Amino acid sequence: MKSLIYEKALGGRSGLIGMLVLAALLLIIFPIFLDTFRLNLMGRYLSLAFVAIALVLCWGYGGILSLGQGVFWGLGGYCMAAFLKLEAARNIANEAGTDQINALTTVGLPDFMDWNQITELPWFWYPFKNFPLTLALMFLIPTVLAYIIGVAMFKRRVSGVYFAIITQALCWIMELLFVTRQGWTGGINGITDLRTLLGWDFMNGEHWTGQRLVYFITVIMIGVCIILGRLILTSKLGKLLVALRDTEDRVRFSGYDVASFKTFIFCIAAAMSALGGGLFVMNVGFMSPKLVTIEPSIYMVIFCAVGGRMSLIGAVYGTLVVSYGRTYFSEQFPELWLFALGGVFILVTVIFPKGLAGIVESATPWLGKVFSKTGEQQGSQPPAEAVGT
Amino acid sequence: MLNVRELNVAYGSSPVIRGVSFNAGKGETIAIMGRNGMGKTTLMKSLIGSLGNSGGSIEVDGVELSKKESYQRVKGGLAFVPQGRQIFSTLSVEDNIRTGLETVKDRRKISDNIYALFPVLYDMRRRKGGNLSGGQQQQLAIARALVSQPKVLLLDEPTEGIQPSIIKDIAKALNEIKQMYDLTIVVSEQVLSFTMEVADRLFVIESGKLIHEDKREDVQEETIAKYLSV
Amino acid sequence: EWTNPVLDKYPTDKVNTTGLMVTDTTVTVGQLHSVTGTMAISETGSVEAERLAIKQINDMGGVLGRKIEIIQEDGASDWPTFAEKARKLLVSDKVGTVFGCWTSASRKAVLPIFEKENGMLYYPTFYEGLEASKNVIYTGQEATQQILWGLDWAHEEKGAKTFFLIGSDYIWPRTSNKIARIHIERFLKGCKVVGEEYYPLGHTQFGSLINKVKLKKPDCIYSIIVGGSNVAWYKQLNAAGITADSLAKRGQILLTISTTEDEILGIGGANVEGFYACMKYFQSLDNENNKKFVAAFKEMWGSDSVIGDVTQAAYLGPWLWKATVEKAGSFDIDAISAASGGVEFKEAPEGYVRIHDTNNHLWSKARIGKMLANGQFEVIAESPELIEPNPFPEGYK
Amino acid sequence: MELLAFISMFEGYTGEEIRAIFIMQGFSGLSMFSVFLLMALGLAIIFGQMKVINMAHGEFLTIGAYTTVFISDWAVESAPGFLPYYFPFAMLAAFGVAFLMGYLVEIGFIRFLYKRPLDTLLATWGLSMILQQIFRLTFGAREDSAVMPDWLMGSWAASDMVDIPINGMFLLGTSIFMTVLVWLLMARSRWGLRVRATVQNREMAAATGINTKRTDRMTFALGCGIAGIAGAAFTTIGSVSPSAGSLYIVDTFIVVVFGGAGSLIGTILAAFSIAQAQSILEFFLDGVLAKVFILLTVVGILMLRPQGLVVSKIRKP
Amino acid sequence: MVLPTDYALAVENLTVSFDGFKAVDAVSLYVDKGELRVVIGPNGAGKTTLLDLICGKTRPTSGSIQFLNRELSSMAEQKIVRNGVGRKFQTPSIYPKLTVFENLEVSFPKGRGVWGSLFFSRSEEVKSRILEVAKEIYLDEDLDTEAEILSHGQKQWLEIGMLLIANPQLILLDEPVAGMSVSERKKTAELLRRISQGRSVVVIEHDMNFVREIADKVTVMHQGKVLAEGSMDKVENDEKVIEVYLGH
Ligand SMILES: Nc1ncnc2c1ncn2[C@@H]1O[C@H](COP(=O)(O)OP(=O)(O)OP(=O)(O)O)[C@@H](O)[C@H]1O
Ligand SMILES: Nc1ncnc2c1ncn2[C@@H]1O[C@H](COP(=O)(O)OP(=O)(O)OP(=O)(O)O)[C@@H](O)[C@H]1O
Ligand SMILES: NC(N)=O
Ligand SMILES: [Mg+2]
Ligand SMILES: [Mg+2]
Repeated sequence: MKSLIYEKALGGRSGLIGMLVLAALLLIIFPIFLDTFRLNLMGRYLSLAFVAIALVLCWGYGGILSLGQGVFWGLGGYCMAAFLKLEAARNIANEAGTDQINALTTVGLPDFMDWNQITELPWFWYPFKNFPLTLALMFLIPTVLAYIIGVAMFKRRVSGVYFAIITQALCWIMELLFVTRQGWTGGINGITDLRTLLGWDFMNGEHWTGQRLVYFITVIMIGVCIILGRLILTSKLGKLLVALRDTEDRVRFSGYDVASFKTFIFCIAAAMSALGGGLFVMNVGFMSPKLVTIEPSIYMVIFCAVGGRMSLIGAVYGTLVVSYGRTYFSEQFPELWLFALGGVFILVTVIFPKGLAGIVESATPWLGKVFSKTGEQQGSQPPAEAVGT
Repeated sequence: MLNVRELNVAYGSSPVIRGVSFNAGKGETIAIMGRNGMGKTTLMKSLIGSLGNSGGSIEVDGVELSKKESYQRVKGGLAFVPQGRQIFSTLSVEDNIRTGLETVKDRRKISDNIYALFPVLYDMRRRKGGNLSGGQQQQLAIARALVSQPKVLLLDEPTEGIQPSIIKDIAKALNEIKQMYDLTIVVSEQVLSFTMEVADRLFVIESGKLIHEDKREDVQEETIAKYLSV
Repeated sequence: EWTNPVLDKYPTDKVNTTGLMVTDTTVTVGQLHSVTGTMAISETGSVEAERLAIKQINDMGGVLGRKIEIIQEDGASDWPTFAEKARKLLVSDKVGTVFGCWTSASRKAVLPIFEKENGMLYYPTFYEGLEASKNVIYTGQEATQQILWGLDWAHEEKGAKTFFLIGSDYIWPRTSNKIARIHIERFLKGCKVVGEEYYPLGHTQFGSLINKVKLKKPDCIYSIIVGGSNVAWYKQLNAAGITADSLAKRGQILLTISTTEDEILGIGGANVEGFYACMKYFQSLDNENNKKFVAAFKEMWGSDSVIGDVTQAAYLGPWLWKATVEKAGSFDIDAISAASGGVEFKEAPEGYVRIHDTNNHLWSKARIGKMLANGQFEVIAESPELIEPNPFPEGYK
Repeated sequence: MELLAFISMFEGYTGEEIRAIFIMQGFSGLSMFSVFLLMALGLAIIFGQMKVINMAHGEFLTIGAYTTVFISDWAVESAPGFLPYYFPFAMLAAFGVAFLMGYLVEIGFIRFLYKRPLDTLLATWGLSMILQQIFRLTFGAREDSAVMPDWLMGSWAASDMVDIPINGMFLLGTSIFMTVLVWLLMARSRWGLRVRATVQNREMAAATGINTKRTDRMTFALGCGIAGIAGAAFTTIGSVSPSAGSLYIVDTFIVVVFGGAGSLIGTILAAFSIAQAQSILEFFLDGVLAKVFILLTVVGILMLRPQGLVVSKIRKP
Repeated sequence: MVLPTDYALAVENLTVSFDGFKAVDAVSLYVDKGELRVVIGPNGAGKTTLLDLICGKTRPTSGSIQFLNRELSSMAEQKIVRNGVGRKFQTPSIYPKLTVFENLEVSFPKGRGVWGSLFFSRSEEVKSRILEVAKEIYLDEDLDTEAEILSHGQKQWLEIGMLLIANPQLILLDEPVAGMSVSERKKTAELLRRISQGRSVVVIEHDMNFVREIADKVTVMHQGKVLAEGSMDKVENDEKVIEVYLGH
């Protein structure tokens, strides 16, 4: 039992230290030194880190590069947003003092439906009136979608670049649907103006009970995902993932149903991403289809790559560094920040294919272990040197 | 014709070829014998330039090639039949052979000699290289090397996975080619019987060093067997 | 070293009771537009116009004796980024006001933040209405101000009876077309809509749409295509043989409310010559205010630059804010919000504008321009009076 | 539901009108096909052959378009007499500039990534950001477009109802010409043989005497150059802005993957079927639903045929 | 309808064609329980393809493959494995990044489902079985070595061990001694003789000395068909076999 928790979940001594360092940073240093605005920004970034962690599992270890991970993230976010929007609509209906509102909106209907001449709540919105059901759907919808995609693709042995491009196409389909079915989804505006959850004013920036609490919940959930990831990776399933990434046929001829393993890890990744999406909505108070488009999905892969695609903890740092870098550079050098960011991507892939985790590892082997320990050997990324002589 | 001096090759920090020197005259066939993992392939690859060498020299016909890229070495007269054949699997048999024509003037025409030597390739010339069986691919690989009209032909375990009769054919073909073109051949092998048919001289490689040399006439089965067994 | 000439009259602790970034000599404002991404095309003009206005105000001595300083943020055509930057401007930078946004989507994303943090936004774009926040001054037209008068013109002056409504697929074109459809079907005698189509922002393949238009032969092609898509749309129309001349032969016209001088710069005047647009402002407006404005704009941003409707509306923002602050004698948001009603700007390039007493939109005129080969408009009609803004129009629901 | 819409579409039209519409829709499908094909040709080489997932492919297209705009602007200002003839030169220049840029990029970092194809996606994404920003700083964020010579404008009235756009025919011509050229180059030339051998096994190709580094560089650059030509051709139907290329990139990848990477015939088939389906569906559904429908179909077919429409059957070792 | 038989493997009338080319053409082959069968034949005769068909990597055009009276020809690969068929590929196919121990552990026939593998634990039973197999394949000293750095011969053995640990009833080996040295060949022959006790083994080989050492019975294939079958002596002296395969 002790070994289960200590060795597997926490990754032994070095893994534990890595977790503690991260926890200290996120739970102590950030909250003390950052103002609410910056802390909230971190919360927002962290809600993307869920996807990066998910990508470590399915891409770094499973070799499944999904360029549509934002879809799952987005579905999670939309589920949460749907619930919050209905609550917001009820609030407005309750508070409705002005004649204007009464005269011009349908009571209890989300505002954007009203703008789109929808007069009655569509049937598939009904489940989102109920919070537990919403939470369940937030995980279920993306996971079931991932399951369908997984079964369909992995059984047919679609892999590598093909899988990547197909998931990208799916991402596009999703974007088109979300953007154009405006009456149902808020279209390109997204679902905005979300403030309370079951009466809890989570957008409140002043008090510990508002945005800061959301931040802490986000951090705790990150921890849960990392531990879950470690448990998976240290199990036999984790080893099989690495094995099938490198030599898929051998795994199949050892009697394993490769497709079901891939589907499993893809579903786990989808569920984790969805959690991130839900928390994102809590951090920012709205959901936007811009985040379900192709570009953010690629960013998510980049977070993962920068952090080190084989490192769960690295994924968190990768997300924070790139996102913060993006914000910082765009504030400081609005003209030049894209050069910096683009340059970093090229540099990381060409010179540091193992990402931050790899850099730390090679700089200080001991620290590197702390940083990237997942109970699994470091991956088989070929070295970056030039081909041939 | 081929003159190798103090060749050193390493993977990262671990040396695999350590100070190998030998020469092979015009029209001579030499064999490098050795067990698995002793460095035969590494030696061959560094001769053709797929692997960089960290010291030493490789001269073909008096021209120093050890600092040149692969393709320049081919122009300098080397040709290579790799272990595992390395056929271009999506190219047709014909196109596979044609890749070897880089060094010659007419880059379209495949000489009839080649097909005479390997008739099966003619029958299969439109088929994709990847769909050939192992033995067929081996013949294709040799053909691909020969069409470049090399001065020195390097063969890495050409009998691996080949049926007995074709091993005999290959031995015959090599001897013919040698006669025909006055070709220098370096062949790495584990199978003694084949080696004895083609080689004029034998070397034994162990842990990256040439530790033994014999003329064919002087070879004693026991000595070689000693080196070749574990 | 700048000293504030009116500091005695307006001491900082009086004009700023809520901790905004106002000092004895400066007031900091935010500018929040996309300078990267797909919307940069349209928003660049707004950035430039606001900068020009601020420079001119500073040259005149600033606001309440304080020089305006700018913190500019890039919304990067990404609504979540807009929200993030809006919050930064309000919470971290505590700016006095923000000039910004272009698309309705970006406005919707920042609106809750402006309301929550009690900030002020001057929003320059023609938009769909259905909104009247005390934290936003809408310096562009809402739907009724742009649409109704234009349709009436098409019907009465050009005899249009059948209309084909076309738009980019988001809330502004959709809402505008909704209002247009209701107006056509309810208020214009014997008129009807023969088609309604939407394409995603950035769409570039209009072959099928053009064929549908050809088939339906509407008297009026009513276009609300936004941003970069415009270029493909007009070029392909042209290539398919639909030009103003060919339309005129059959008694048809093309009327748009989304194509300004900015877009024509990209399309090329030759491709659009003879089509009509309904706006409140054209660069070619012949009045003294506008001549000065155009000259100043070109001096600051180059003689090649053009000015579209939204660009002009953006120019109004800083001036209206200055007037309101001076009227209120305070930078406080609540004071500004309370004082906004009735604030006028007589030097407006479009002629004259005034903030509505209750709904924070502007009274302004509507005009029809005919596109010329040189990328400018010839103004051929103008509403006689200022049109009252009515963001929640009765009878159009 | 949609079926109903489908049928009701035809209400109130004469047979002649409907025939004319089908012809025009067919042609608009053809010009979409040309667009797809031109875009996909370069990528079929870079991605289909070299396996480099070049997310910056769209930006090379943009380079070509800006080159054309630049030359057109120059002609307008300095050599109006040249205006009717400039376009072919602009296409050549577009090829040249994009080729050169591709050449440099290959030397810069692509060459380090041949063994890690998925990683090329990330690096080229970075490249695309950088290129877009360069465009933005050089040409401004606004849309630009080239002035078209008169012979490229207007349409040919095949009948009273049917107008065939001239720029559409020009596009079609260009894309057919380029396709034949690429096919000859890849399948018939010595150079093509080098490319095919190199991309399959660099080490072995070098050992047969092929200068693989040069081949790689030239191949990548050629793919980029073709994207440049596509960019030039597009100025006839659309405009260029810094982010214009990103509009096309996903479509292009889907065409190449759907056709079966590595197969030129497949690419042509894919471009044709996607374009025609899109064009026909678009007429009856709205454009977005048509797109969604087609993407879903493509994804569905790819699941049944994971290697794309045209597969070259090679057994795995 | 195929009737039940006593054979471990009964291949009947098996045909596969690639675009019209019949790589395996109406082959019938019966292997007894406990038999070690060697398949020889010219390059391109269809030997590897035959193994591909049996283990499900390639699907037959027609014909049947009965293994212990179960039809394999439409079974998923992993099902075939779970039914007791192990396949070794021509080039060693192991997990290079895992240690010898882990290679064997991953091949252990428990925890093959998703959930099973998630909760699989390294019990004493597992450990002792791994040790047992490692001894058999001469790798008990190298349990902690990363498979990547094993010698070629050892990799081949490891792959055989990965099959053994699942205790299959039929083992298919494609050229197991290719690239091995003389002494490694000897040890492999021993190993094969040992493991064929109580199970059936089908081996493809070109090394006649090796074949002579291990074969119970030899099948010769040629151009997709069975050319001859019988004891090594009989086959070796068959004029047709000499003609197409052994050479004069
Ligand atoms: N890419 C590599 N990286 C590190 N070490 C290697 C690499 N390739 C080979 N080696 C090592 O170099 C040594 C020599 O290998 P080489 O392939 O040259 O042997 P060989 O004599 O050709 O063996 P075989 O008969 O199996 O072909 C071996 O110990 C091998 O493990
Ligand atoms: N997928 C395929 N498409 C076309 N032809 C194929 C395919 N697979 C195999 N072949 C052909 O089938 C024949 C049999 O091949 P196979 O690999 O089974 O031979 P083999 O007996 O194993 O030969 P070797 O001893 O050389 O390994 C060969 O001629 C080969 O070219
Ligand atoms: N408000 C607009 N035009 O988006
Ligand atoms: Mg070797
Ligand atoms: Mg075989």
